[in-house]
Amino acid sequence: MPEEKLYRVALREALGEEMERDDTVYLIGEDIGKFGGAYRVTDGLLDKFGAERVVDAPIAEEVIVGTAIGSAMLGLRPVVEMMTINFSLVAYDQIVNNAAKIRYMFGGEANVPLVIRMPGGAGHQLSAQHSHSLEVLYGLIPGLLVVAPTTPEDAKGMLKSAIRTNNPVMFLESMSLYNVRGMVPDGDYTTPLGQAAVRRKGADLTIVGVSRMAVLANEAAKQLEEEDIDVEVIDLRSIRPIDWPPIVESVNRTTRCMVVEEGWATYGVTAEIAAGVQERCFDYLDAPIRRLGGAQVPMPYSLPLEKASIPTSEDIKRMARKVVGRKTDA
Amino acid sequence: MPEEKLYRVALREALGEEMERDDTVYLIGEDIGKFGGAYRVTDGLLDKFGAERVVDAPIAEEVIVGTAIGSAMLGLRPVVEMMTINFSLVAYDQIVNNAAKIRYMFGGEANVPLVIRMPGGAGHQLSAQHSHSLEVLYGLIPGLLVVAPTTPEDAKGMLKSAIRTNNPVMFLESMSLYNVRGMVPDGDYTTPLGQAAVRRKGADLTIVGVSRMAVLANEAAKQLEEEDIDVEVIDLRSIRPIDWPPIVESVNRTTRCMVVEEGWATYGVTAEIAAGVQERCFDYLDAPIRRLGGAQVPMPYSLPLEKASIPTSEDIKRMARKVVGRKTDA
Amino acid sequence: MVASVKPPTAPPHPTKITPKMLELTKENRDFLLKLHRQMQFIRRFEERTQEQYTKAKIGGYCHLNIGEEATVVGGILPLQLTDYIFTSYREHGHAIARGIDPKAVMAELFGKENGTSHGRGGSMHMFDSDLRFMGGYGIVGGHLPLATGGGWAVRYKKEKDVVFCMFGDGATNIGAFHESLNFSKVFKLPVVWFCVNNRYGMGTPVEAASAVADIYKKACAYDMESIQIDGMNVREVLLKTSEIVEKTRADSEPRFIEALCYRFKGHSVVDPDKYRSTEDKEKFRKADPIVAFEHELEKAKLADEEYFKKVRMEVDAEVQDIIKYADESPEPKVADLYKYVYADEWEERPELHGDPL
Amino acid sequence: MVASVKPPTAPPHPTKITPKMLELTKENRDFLLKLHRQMQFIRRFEERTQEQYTKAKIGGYCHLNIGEEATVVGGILPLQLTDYIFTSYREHGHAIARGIDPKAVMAELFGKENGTSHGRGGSMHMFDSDLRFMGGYGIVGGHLPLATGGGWAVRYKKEKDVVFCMFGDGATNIGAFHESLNFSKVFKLPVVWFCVNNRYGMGTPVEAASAVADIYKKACAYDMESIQIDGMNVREVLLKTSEIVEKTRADSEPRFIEALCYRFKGHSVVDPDKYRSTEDKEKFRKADPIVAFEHELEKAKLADEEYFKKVRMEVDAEVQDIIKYADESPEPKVADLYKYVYADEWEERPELHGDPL
Ligand SMILES: Cc1ncc(C[n+]2csc(CCOP(=O)(O)OP(=O)(O)O)c2C)c(N)n1
Ligand SMILES: Cc1ncc(C[n+]2csc(CCOP(=O)(O)OP(=O)(O)O)c2C)c(N)n1
Ligand SMILES: [Mg+2]
Ligand SMILES: [Mg+2]
Repeated sequence: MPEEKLYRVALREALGEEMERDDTVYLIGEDIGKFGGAYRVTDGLLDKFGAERVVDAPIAEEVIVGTAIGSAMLGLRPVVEMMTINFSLVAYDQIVNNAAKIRYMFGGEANVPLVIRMPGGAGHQLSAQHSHSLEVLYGLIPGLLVVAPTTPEDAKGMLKSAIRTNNPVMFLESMSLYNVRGMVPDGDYTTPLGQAAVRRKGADLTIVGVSRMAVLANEAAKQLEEEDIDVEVIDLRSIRPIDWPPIVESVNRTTRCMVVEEGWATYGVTAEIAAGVQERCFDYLDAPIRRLGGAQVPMPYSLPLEKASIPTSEDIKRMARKVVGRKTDA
Repeated sequence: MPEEKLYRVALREALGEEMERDDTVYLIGEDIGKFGGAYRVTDGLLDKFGAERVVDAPIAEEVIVGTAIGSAMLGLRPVVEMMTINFSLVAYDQIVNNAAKIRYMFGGEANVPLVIRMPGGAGHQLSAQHSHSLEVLYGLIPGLLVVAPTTPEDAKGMLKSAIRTNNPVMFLESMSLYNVRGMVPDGDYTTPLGQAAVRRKGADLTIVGVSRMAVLANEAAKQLEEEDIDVEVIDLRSIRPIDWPPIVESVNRTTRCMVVEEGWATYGVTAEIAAGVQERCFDYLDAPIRRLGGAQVPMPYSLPLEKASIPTSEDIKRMARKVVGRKTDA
Repeated sequence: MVASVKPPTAPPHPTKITPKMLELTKENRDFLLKLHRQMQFIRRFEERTQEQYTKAKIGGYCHLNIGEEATVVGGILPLQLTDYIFTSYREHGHAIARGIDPKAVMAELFGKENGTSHGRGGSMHMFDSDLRFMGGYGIVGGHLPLATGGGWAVRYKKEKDVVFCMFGDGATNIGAFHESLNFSKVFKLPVVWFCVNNRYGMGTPVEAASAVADIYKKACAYDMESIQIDGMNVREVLLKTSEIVEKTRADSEPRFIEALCYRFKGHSVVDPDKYRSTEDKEKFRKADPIVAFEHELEKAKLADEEYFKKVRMEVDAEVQDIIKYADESPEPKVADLYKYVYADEWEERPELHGDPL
Repeated sequence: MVASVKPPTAPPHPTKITPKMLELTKENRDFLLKLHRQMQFIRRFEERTQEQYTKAKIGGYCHLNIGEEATVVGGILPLQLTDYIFTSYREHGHAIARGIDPKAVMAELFGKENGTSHGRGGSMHMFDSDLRFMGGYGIVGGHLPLATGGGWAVRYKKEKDVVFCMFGDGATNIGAFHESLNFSKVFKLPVVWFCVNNRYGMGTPVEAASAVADIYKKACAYDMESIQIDGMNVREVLLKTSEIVEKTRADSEPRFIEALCYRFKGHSVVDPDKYRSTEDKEKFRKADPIVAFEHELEKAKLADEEYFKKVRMEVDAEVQDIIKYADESPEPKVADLYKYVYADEWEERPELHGDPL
């Protein structure tokens, strides 16, 4: 029977079930075993699967990722946990120059079936070196698949798909979603990668949300209903590739679009969405596509400053009103 | 008297003159001294300034960049040469998490006057790990200034400005421009950072070019003249910040815009330009803004494949015709 | 740095620590008791920091120095005020030992405008350029290259300062460690690498992460002088560190120190700390660096339990005041959100803020 | 891999190299002459590669093995065909010694569809999964973590293969080296780290870049068995490497080998090589590993100048054919530009191509 579960539990189930199904699947990361994982996603898996398959690695992101890639080339299916996406920058060369390119530069003679899971996002006063989103760093790279699930159901189903594909997948979680609850189907199921999800139908405006901002956009949409603004919300879910058809269909119908991400909008994910939508929906658009992102600062520690740096559902509503031409507030 | 000089020589002059002017300026990188630099930009400077100021470092990009940052915090003005932008991924954490953030996360109590010079781009059959452009990786990051000069004059003048500012500057050169000649003013001059350059006035279409693609766009524009298409060419020059006023002024006049980069267009620099132009010029636009970028593949070695991966002036012309509605070719 | 007054708890920075100064004699009483007081102050500061975290006055990740006070005070005190310090996120005590006003440290923890980093950095990013406290950093190992650069600048300017770089045992497994040690040796940089081996990196014991469990041995790959010291003994840390620092000042050769200690609390204040055995914890608790030093002082009749009690009360009162000060301090203004991202004229360029149109 | 035939020049892969097999005796003549022929073949292959580069038949960066043949043949031959090799961009000889058809190697250099990597990789990125030749890589040090992963997979699958990882002296200064060696030791991975110390990383001599000039000493930081060998002596390389490889196969402990040699040509074919003294070059030229081996063979009366001449002519003819083959081979089709970026159903997804609308 489908059950309400935490996002982090849904992830844990996906990992456990895939490890049971396929003994080439193993987990590697810092403090994912004895410590239980910095965000407790892997809690309990060490006891169940042993230290060979739940590997507590030294603090050495390059060799963690490299080990995963190398072992994937030899037929294993590693799932890496980076403690946060911020630390993945230490391993960025391995991800971009090796994981993403190996298949191509060896003319298709090698595969890299690899998943790198990592939480991103702000809101916990972790300041400049621990709080960023950075999805676009991976979205840019040919050879990678990049997803950002926002519901427990997707978290589980997409993680399973990620583990099963023969491509390297960047699996972007959000720190702020780990404690979110949602229905999770029973038994073994997968959710396809590469697909956006229409979370809410609407006629006046299409909001495309990236990662947690899709959740906020949904909240904002509910509230905007009271103001007679009927918003369609699309959860991007897949950052590479972008699933254009539902977005285009929606914008052509609503004639207005805005895009929201938690990270920096300039050169962010929202830039590509806005650029792509205007290319595809030009003749239908009644207003410029607007983008909302986090403040373009290294994340400050101070609570009021941090709050001011992250888009809120109020910010979304404010911009939405503007895009549909309501002047309800300044 | 102004003189014709190679782009690489203009860079060399800027380095030499700044080192003479200010003895806190020093150079550090791999094989920039005895070897003369992988692309011979620093050739001769070791003899002139000695090994203290032209530092041949071990192959260890993280500590090269970190050394530069740390010494900048203590008052020096390091100019780093990364042999190519591809290797800068090994030092990406240092650049993003330290160079760009230190000032902010310490509340303005530290400065990082640092320049990192690095060539990018393809066209030399260097294949997947040595050929990419990747400007957007730095354009995204608050705290950095990012420039990409395309003429010898700009190369010299902007490098001087980069060395003199108290901010970290990513100075993106193009391998394919090192041998380009152009007039270079006499004596000490600087070219401001943060400014685009209108390379050619035109009435029918605005092409914004990134790095070497601005040069190609100019060539294409000359040829399009014969087809009675009057193109305005803007050399972006500054990737962060983007100099919007000349772009907006131009597009509002021409009502059509396309953007070209050598790197991957999806999530590329051109995405931000296109997104930003439609936001700013929506009511003036007569056609969707089109983007042209390199093929979304890890760069192949094979000559015909590599050629097919890099935008040419033919490609630019083809797209330009489309944007202005000429059907001269399929 | 905006700290208003120099800290009352900062011990004098003697020109040079000598073995004589550390003998348990009457003459040295003042100095020794100052050491003790400093450790006790840091201990209390950290205990109250934990408490304030629980009260949600402090947020983010918050890593305490409790149990490591001998490495903190013993490591930093031998430095001259002209020397430079680069350290990690576990640095409240380091900042205080360096002489940064503890009020500014607490204000930073509270995210206030008059904190060491104007509330932008928080627990992990204390800074003071006057005191050459070049920052706490959050990427493990990521500050070692910066310390290398500090050493580079000192050598470049032909000065006689030493750069002191503090990091944990876990940090010695990351690439930046290797690059930094090698670089510092190749170019003869005056850097003292000071590894606080508290035997764990989060939940991972040192021997599970490092091929050699005696961290000081890693310096062999760089042909670098290296010692292992008892990081629970403040006098030993002080003396050995001073020797190494002065050698490095004299010949501009990098050196390595491993100080063995134990963190008494979890990795950060939210860590339930289930991965260490009770026996282990007990064992090290018994070697508490403050208690051990108190025993020494007592045995040498330089102080007694009553005195120690008085000190505890005094520092408690001081920390109370500090918390009050931090609590009453002003928050940064939201209007200043973009301040400090860029230097000079770039600070005010609106196109660098990227506000939505 | 598309190589049509197994190379005529590939020597047999004996089950295990013994000291006896390498004695300069009649019995061993066949084997010894095959070693010689292999080195000579690689030398000629590389000389002609350089020439083809000059003729613009080959592009990109092109790094030759000339002068390093004893490390190439001596390093790779002791491996079983089930062992795995990860190496750097200077790997044409490595590929050939492993038994990849030299035609496929040259075709790759020519960027042809029937090259080892279907023309996508070029000089720096040869690959052959059948022969477990896991690639040449272009980021210095970047393949060491991959080799670690190879070792991980072997251990995970409880197999008895060895992973052999080749890299230069310059690569030992980068962080990935440190992380990989440490990781391999902590987890007891069956990896043999084989450093080809040709005394330069581009224009930088080893002692200007590494705190210890004897690279094998760096293994001390990982408590790893490590030896230095004469990389100009093919018999020594073969024997010592075999010993180390078999030890590692037996106990799954990583080990380290430093092979001292010299590259006779510039860093890549376009390097004018002005940074090395003529004396140095002369000195090492005199120790040419092929000439040295010929002297040994001659002294032992196992071959004479006439034989060597014949070999030179034969391999020259072979390489001629190979060039012809490569030259006549088909280019990849531009229509296949996006092939190989993604596996399985993703290969054909047009939204992953990002063509302009
Ligand atoms: C590159 C990187 N990886 C992981 C982390 C998460 N992390 C923070 S502290 C820590 C443990 C560090 O251990 P150690 O160096 O021994 O210092 P200690 O905390 O014991 O003082 C880890 C894994 C990080 N901050 N940076
Ligand atoms: C991370 C990185 N930095 C720089 C380079 C440029 N580069 C290519 S080869 C090389 C020298 C490597 O020297 P070594 O490891 O001794 O190998 P050798 O070329 O001598 O075989 C350098 C600096 C690179 N490819 N990757
Ligand atoms: Mg520790
Ligand atoms: Mg070398």
